Amino acid sequence: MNFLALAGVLLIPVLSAAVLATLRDYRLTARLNMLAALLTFMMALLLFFVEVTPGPYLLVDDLNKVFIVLTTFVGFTTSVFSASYIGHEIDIARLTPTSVRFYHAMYQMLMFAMNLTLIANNIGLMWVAIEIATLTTVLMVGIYRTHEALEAAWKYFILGSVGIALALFGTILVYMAARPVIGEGLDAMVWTELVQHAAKFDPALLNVAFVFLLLGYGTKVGLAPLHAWLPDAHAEGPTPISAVLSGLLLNVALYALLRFKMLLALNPAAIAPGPLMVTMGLISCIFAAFMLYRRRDIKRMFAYSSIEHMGIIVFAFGMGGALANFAGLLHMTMHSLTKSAIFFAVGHIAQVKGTQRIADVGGLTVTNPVLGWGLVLGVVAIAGLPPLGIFMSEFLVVSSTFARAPWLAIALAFGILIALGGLFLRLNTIAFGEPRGPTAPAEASFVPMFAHFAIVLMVGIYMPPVLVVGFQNVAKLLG
Amino acid sequence: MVLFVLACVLALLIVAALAVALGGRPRSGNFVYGASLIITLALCASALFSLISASTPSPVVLPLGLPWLGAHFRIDALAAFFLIVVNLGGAAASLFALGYGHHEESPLRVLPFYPAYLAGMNLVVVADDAFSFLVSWEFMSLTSWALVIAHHREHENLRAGYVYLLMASFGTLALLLAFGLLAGADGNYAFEAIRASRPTASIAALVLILVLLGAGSKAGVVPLHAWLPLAHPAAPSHVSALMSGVMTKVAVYGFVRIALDLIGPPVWWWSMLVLVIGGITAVMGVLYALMQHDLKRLLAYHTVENIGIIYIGLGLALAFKAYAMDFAAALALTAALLHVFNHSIFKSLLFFGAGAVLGATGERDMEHLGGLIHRMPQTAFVFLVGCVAISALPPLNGFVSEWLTFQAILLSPQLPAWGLKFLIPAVGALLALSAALAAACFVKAFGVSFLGRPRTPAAANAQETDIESRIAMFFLAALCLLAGILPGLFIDALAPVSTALIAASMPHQVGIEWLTIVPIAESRSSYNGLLVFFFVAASGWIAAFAIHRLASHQLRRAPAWDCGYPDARPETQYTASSFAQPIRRVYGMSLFRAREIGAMPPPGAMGPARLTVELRDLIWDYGYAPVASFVGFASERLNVLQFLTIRRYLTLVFALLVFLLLVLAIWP
Amino acid sequence: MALIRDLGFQAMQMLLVFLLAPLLTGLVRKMKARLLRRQGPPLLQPYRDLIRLLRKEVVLAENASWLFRVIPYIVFAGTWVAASLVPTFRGGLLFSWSADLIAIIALLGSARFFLALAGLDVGTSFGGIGSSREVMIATLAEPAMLMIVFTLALVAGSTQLTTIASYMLSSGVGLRVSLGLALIALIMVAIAENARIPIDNPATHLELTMVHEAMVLEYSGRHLALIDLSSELKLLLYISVIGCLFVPWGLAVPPASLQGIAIGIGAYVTKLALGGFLLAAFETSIAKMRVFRVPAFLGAALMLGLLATLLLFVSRSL
Amino acid sequence: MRGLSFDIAHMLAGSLVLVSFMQLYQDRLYALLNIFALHAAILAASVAWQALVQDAPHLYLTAVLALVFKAIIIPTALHRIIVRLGIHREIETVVGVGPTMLLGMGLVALSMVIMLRVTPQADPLAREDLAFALSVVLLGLLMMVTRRNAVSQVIGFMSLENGLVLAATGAKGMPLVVEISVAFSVLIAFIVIGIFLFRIRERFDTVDVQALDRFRGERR
Repeated sequence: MNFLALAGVLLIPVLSAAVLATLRDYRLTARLNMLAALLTFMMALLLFFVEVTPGPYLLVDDLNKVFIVLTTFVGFTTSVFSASYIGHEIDIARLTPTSVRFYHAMYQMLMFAMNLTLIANNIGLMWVAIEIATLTTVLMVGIYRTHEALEAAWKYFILGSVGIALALFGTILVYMAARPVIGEGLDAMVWTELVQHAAKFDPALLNVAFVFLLLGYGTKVGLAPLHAWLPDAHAEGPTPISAVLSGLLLNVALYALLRFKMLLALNPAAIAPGPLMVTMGLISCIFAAFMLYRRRDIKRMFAYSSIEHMGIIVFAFGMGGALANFAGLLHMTMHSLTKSAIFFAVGHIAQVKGTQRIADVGGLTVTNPVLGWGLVLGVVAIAGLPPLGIFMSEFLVVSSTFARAPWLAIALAFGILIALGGLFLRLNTIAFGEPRGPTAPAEASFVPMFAHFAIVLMVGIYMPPVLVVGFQNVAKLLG
Repeated sequence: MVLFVLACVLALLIVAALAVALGGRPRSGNFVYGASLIITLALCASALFSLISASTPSPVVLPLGLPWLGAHFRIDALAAFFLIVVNLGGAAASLFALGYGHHEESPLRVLPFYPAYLAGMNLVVVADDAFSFLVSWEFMSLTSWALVIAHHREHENLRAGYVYLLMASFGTLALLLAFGLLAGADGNYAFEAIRASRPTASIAALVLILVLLGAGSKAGVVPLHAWLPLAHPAAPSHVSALMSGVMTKVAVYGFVRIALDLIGPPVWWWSMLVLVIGGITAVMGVLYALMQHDLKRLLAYHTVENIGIIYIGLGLALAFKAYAMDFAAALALTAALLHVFNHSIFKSLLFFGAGAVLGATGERDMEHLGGLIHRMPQTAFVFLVGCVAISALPPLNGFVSEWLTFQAILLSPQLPAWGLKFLIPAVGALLALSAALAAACFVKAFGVSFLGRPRTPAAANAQETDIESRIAMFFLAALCLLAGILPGLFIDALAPVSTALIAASMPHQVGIEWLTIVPIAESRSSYNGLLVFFFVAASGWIAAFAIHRLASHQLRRAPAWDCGYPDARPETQYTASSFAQPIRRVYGMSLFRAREIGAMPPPGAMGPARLTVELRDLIWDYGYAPVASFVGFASERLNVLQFLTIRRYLTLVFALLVFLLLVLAIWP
Repeated sequence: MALIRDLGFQAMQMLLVFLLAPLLTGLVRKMKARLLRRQGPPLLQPYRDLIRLLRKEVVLAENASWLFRVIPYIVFAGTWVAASLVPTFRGGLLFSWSADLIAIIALLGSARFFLALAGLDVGTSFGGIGSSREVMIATLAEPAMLMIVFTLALVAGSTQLTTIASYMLSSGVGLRVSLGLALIALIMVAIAENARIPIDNPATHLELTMVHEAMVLEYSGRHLALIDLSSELKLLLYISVIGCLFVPWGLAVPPASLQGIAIGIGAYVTKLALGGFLLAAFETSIAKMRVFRVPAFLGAALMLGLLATLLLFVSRSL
Repeated sequence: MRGLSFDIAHMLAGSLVLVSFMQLYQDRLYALLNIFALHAAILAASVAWQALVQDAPHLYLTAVLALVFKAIIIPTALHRIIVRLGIHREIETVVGVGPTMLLGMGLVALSMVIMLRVTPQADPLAREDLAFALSVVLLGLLMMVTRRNAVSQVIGFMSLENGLVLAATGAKGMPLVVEISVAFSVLIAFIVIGIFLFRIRERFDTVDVQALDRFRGERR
């Protein structure tokens, strides 16, 4: 039974991708896409209740159990959103039916790649899965075939491939470090083996490996100097893809980075990964916060907000310690739920107002109240204001850091405050004031958006114990 | 008791949710305000009961909030007192809103957030661990931000909301850092644990400075006050009454809870910091108020002055506590808390009056009002009572708390610290100056807007407000008079609070005959509000009776004498800026760079001469504008990074890789 | 029995104050005329003016509100109560425990508050000039007065007038610099508060100079009588405060015999006459100041008061 | 035998680094393509030699794969693209050849220093191989950074991937899965690039990355 669940999580997306590639009518494929995503989510839920012995290729432990469920859930809600989104895009002829068939297939391939990354035990397999995820998203970002979309896709491809190449080199170095201790062949690539013997690896090799891995997977996480692809990919790609990119792909890349951080944490001779991650996290948080002020495109603004939040998360994991790690894990889940919900709202806004330029969108709470207040709730959540979940994680990170390293906490708080300023400066023009642009009511599904906000609000007030226990022992694991 | 309060808070949140559901229908306003009125009254009664019965505080832990900590709630004497203040203001505002609410043109933007705002404030006072304290603190700011931008069509309301939210978040982050310090690295955030672990002197000092930033910015202490006069007038009047009268008090609660309760024994130089800030806030606040001609902005700026007075009281309490002069500390703390209570009453009353005027005339600018006493006699009377109370004039409550603060100042020569010996007289002078300026400010506010002749048609045919508003205002006016006449009752009610915080309280007042209040000793000083009021009333009655019997009764109406050339045009009257002109010449030249530019028409031309007054807000120009321009400058410079070519991005990646490899190469 | 006796003394005090006030003003006017080698109005002229005004009819402005008609009574009541709380011939009055020096100043403050409102009520520019200047003067005079009260309270250890007076009588006070400064500040504040020459000219109706007169321009008949009486009472109050605090000799101690009371009244009357004479002499010897130099004058008073308080804060003996 | 096999592997890896240097030197597209073909050929030889030394038959497959695709098919395809786009005459280096070569030398020195810190008990072949692989990767990255033309950037990227294959084959006993996947991804990557080039060609009439940049999103 347990193997069935594991297989299901991988096979359903692959098979559905193949089936979707053949069908023509986009309404059917959209519904099939939703069905497949729902089934995968069911399988992922199964994983929660079943004990899976880690095989050479696949592994299910506390760390990825939560992320598998999160990824498949957000994948499902995004598919629900993309059904109505794609339907509308075809009505206004921004997408041709053929490319949509191609789109749904790629969507399922992306789901397969992300699930594979999460449950891969073999670091090589994990790298391949991320490579597939990058390639599929590159194709989907370029789906609109406009100049900006192509430029964004090309930039994403070049930077992504260079990042992936560096990550591969890092993986090879890890293998080289493991080979004298564990012996040749498959075992030297299996993560569970690596964790047991990490203390005996050659520290110098591990350091170089971690540098390459940090840069390789760091590019996929969107940390500051390596972030260039993220804003354009979000702005020019279709909104469901921005939601998946921001909500899931960044988390998956960071998950891979965390796997390797565990290795390094276990080897005392190697350099401590903490300070490296803290500096990169801080730089990207403050940098992205300042970039929010000059944005004129709504999706690009929220892309920078994702960079800022990834900076905070990497900062939290860099700080280490049970409290900060717990906060980092919580922040990852909350951020992916909130950011994808915001992108659902932004998608509908772009469709209703026919443009993504902030200057042309105004008085949303007057013309489409539900959408407007949904966006306000989203921005309130992403800015880290209470009742919602992100405040709890920011509270834990800032207060636990202040006791140990006051200046870092002050810098982080400064970054959060600047980001809040930028977000609300733009929200004032978008959601309030005199309505601008067309005022047709948006016929769209708000269910996924408000479902996400409900979960974030619930976790902000009362965290279910199963989530707490899961995060706590992972936090100890992360060191 | 705590569970009852939490149940009421939950009820308020449910009312808020219902308000969203049935927001559209016309009667929804009455439902929401009626429900919150009932709930706040219940809360106020239970808090009063728990304060008087001084029952032992029984903490309650709910499984919400931080998973391993849970949410702690506790009502001790301090919390009970502030619960009374919050819910009294809330009840009055809800009663006022029952009538005033009909003016609201977009009820759906006000109704859902109003009960949530009340719930947030109650939660802050009841919270007993850092996380739930900060969650309710920021939830309070969030709901009030939503209320401030209820009229989002005017751009300056949006700007006010934006500045407000930024300052609120700055305050919350400061408090967050303070709690981070108090809780330590392993994060025991419960107030019990914080009290148990005594922080070292340096940490305590840093926490105090952070709390001054955090709670101070929410209360509106001078350098951090800039958002208050923007945000408070922007909200609907009953909400601005709540914000000015009640939210600033919750901010004072936050400061008292941390500075006097959690940090532990104070160091003497802390009080110098608080006193200096209090003194400057008091004088600057009232000077700003004097320069305004928008009624609600004037009241908002004046809140800053009263917060200054409260902080002076708290500073004195800290100073006395540092030298273990417990009786003096109890006197100073009771003075400050009594002023908290008094201010929440008369500031709400004044904002209701301003709201009634706004509702009747649609005008907030005093230059467009005038002569309202004829059209709105009852509102005028009640507003007059509020003005007399806030100017700290004898029969009413404003004078009592100011008198107690003066008595506390007179006790301070025994403090050995040299710094305090020079600082306290100066702060005493500042307090006296701000009291006198307050009287000037409210002569202007009442005189220009209610007396004289109506300056615009809107003021000419204003109608008296509805009955609920008047009931609320008369209730608060009566409370002002009661607190002024029988201060002994209120001082004894505050005794458990000061015993909780300073382990000493003022001598028992009710026992003293003739209901006089004696702060320290009979010989030292005493004041009897009732007797003074009775004495003045009696002598006034005697004079009236004597004149009624002896003097003539004839009375003739005629055009105003005006030294022989009567000019009935309203323009000849004194306006708000002309009334403040002498004071502006005295104080305004240096503080606001006030300049009067007279534009005379060219000789022979028949155009009118124009006199414009130019005021500059130095704190905004040198405090807030540079920060905004820095952020703009930084974001402009960094924006270049968005428009590089792919090759340059690759260079970035390449440079980072080479740098990290170099670090590895040089690593020891 | 003691209660009735105290009530009797309190009533006597109120009556004495009520009667002597116009006499004092008449005395001052007489003295000034004499110094200017003029005949001057008879001593009892103020009484005749008051009676004349009481009989005349009241001419009210069209848009004067109910407040305009109530204010004279409030102002008179406030000033009269304040005057009757200051010990004149005998300390330890019954009601003196209900309000100390700060409360008395505040009572005068509320009287001034309502008077300023009266100025604004009719909506003439003169009322506005009077009120705005009066209020500006008050913003400096009141803090100076409070600083003087601080000085006295720090010296005598209490803000109760009777306690201060008895302390001043006792040997413990000695010659102190701070008390000297306080006396000068108190005199300056008294001149400003009573609208005497350097600040405001009580006799003139010249628009540019008048402050107090401008506020009461629109009053007539019985209302004007009350206003004049209360300003006379205020002058008497300030002189009796100076007398009681700085020249306390002759003040009867509470369990005083009849003979003590007589000495007290005699001393008090002589103090009033001396005060009136000094005021008249001072007024004739100085010209009126421009209105915008008044803040400098009162600022000096505030600084003196602050300096005095500072000295006392620094050391007990100064 | 031990010494000879090590020397030959060492010589092949060294020559790969040398060819990477030659690539940096070129500023004509045609010459660049030919050098890249040579680069791929040497890689194939090195992989084949590693297969012989480690007697791991699967490496032969990779060597053939590398030779056929990277040495023959890709250069010819790129050659035809260059002719169709008519961009063979442009000189598009960003930094002069001198400084680029100096920077290359620095990078190789850096990778040597880093790899020398690896403890000697790991067999020397792995250490040497890694040093060379790291230098090829860094040189490939340097080439991408100093070229404006999209095609030359792609070639830089390809030489970077060659470095990876060298490192992968250097690691004895690395399971086959990785090698195939490396090749697999290179192929996919190349196809995608091709599609893009054509699409880019179809849209912008030129392949100069500079032209692409004018269409950046959100005009400044």
